[in-house]
Amino acid sequence: MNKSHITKMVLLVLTTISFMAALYLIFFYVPTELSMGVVQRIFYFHVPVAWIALLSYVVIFVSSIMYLRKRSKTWDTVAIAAAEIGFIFTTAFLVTGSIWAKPAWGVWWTWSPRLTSALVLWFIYVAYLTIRAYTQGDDRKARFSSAVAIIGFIDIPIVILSISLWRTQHPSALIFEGGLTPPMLLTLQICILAFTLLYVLILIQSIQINRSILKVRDLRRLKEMNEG
Amino acid sequence: MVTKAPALSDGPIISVKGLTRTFNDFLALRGIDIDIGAGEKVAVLGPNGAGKTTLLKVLSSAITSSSGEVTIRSTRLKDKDPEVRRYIGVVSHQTFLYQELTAYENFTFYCRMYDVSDREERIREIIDRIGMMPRLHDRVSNLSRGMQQRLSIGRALLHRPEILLLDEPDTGLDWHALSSLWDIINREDGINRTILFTTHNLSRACTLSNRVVIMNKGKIVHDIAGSGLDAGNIEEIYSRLTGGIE
Amino acid sequence: MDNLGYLFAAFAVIWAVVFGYILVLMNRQKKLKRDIEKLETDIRQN
Amino acid sequence: MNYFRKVSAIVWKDALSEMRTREIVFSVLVFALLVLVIFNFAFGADETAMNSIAPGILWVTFAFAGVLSLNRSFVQEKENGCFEALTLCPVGRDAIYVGKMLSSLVFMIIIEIITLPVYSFLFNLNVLSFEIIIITLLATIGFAAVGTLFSALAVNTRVREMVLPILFLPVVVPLLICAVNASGDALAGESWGDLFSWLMLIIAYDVVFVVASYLVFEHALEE
Repeated sequence: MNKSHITKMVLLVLTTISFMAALYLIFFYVPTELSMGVVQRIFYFHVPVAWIALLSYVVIFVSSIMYLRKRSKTWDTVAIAAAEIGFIFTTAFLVTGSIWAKPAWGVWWTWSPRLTSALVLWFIYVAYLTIRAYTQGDDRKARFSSAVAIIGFIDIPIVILSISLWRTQHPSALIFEGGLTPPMLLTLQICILAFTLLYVLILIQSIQINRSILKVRDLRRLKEMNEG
Repeated sequence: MVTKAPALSDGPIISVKGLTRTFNDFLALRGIDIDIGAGEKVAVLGPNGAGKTTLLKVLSSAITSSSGEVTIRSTRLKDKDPEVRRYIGVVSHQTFLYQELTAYENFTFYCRMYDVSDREERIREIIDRIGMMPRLHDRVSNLSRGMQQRLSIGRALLHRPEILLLDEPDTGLDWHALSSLWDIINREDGINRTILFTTHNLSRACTLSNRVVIMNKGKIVHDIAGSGLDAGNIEEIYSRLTGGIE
Repeated sequence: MDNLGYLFAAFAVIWAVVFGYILVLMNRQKKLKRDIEKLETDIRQN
Repeated sequence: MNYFRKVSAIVWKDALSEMRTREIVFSVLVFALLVLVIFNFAFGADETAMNSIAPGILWVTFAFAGVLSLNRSFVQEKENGCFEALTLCPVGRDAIYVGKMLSSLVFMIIIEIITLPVYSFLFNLNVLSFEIIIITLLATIGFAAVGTLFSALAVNTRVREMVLPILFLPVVVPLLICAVNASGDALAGESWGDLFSWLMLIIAYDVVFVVASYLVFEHALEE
């Protein structure tokens, strides 16, 4: 048990350090963007949150395929953990996106390619959580969620492509707009590193919690059998 | 106390080694080992939850096994080869019939799914034998439970399976109807059919089969064939091993 | 709300979400640890 | 090849039970026509507004009509354990998927064949052009491909009518976007060149999701 405890400690330290570095870079190092002014600094947290939302779905996709092949419950616990985190980060992305849209475009919501794709991604997460909530029986619940996750994951690139084709008539680089000066790029990379480390830490913690939920259920069944 | 029944032909037509099956952490089958020779008529007894239906579902390849080896006609079910199902007929609690279609249409559909070449004659032959000729073109939803059970048994015989798995075939049928159907199931066009059926009725188990297997809590607790087969003896063993008859 | 206010609001949301979720995970874990201990003692007794 | 005989047997069975109950085509058709009429009430007064959102109305109608007919597709299999009976036939689950998908496709196309003329009658737009028919056909293949898999999942859940739209609609968003834009261009009399990019995306979507649903269906529905 202590091996995973150590890794968690190391991760915690690394995450804290990188977050402090990120905050320093955002508020002191990087120059203010000319057109949008200071509010543009939301960008340095906004993009990593989107990155985590997408990364989570990759994790769900991989663990779903592994579950359908191996049918072992551990892969399913990984998928549940990643789904929860991914859904929360996608929601955070939409909220901060609209907070950013207000000063930038004077309206709480615009159908910009990035925000629209994020909204569809949000609904794909809802689809995953819905099938998981409404299916009975562990094995069937895991199998059905894996199916929805795989189809949902394949849908994401096509969603992004068709939305960008629809909104801007040319498929532009959606997440990483061009024109980032070197300091801006450095800050962004550090922020993404910080969020990724945080993500791995939360994911490990959440997986362990899901495993112990299963353990509690087994112990409860064992108790019933002894009494029964 | 498990006495091995002699296998009738060369290898067993069904061989099960160390079969386990779990449903959401409930161990439905806890290590089943049994060999069934071609032509054997095996009755499977046991209280509810003993795993009878699960065993039948695994053998019919409706569900996969959690561990262990199941070989039917020397093909391993694990290889997921659909062809092995050609030799298996299944009668389950559910009738497997489409409510909105007529008996004739249901049988035509299943004949096409099982590639039955002489479809028309086969359907007429089976319908006539199960005594459903007058109701051939009635919708299944308009038929009584007993008639649907007859159709369900007829459906399982359409493709002349060598192995027949019946899950409590006596539900919805009175004794007379079941025994008349039993002759059909047995003597059907010259196939010495291997039959595995589950039932709660001990006397029927003895009269209809030449081997009785008793299951309890996911394991085979008794397997006796031939001479030992009389209702009294079985009843005594059954109540001793499974704690009483429901 | 001038621009700085929006900046603060956006960061506040992200931090709130992150720490909120960590808190949720922590008390889930506490509750589970309690359940496991209670169940293990029960099982050990009978 | 007996694979196609099995697939055609499933399609034949679905068609037969549909003719018998007229459950899917009739009820969904009434729904589609009602939606068109309601849109007409909502936007009928303003001619220009009507034309600009005409393709949107068409595809909202088709999307929801699609969901309704897909909701019914596995109901027959759910009664009397017929889905298990299908898996006991000497054929892979993939043939079951292809069979059910084709029958859903046929039902949806029948609904569209009737809805389109009524649409062009109500909205006096020439919707029966060759381009629109091609777009509709291609998009419906995508609907049927994803819809059949999701309806097989949804039919085994508790609140089946509610689960299917939540699963189905987000995944067909790209299809809807492309179809609406392509139909808009087609209605505006654009040449094939402009429709090309949208059609390519729809075709890519169809290919990707027929294959993906085909594979996932086999594994996800194996007990």
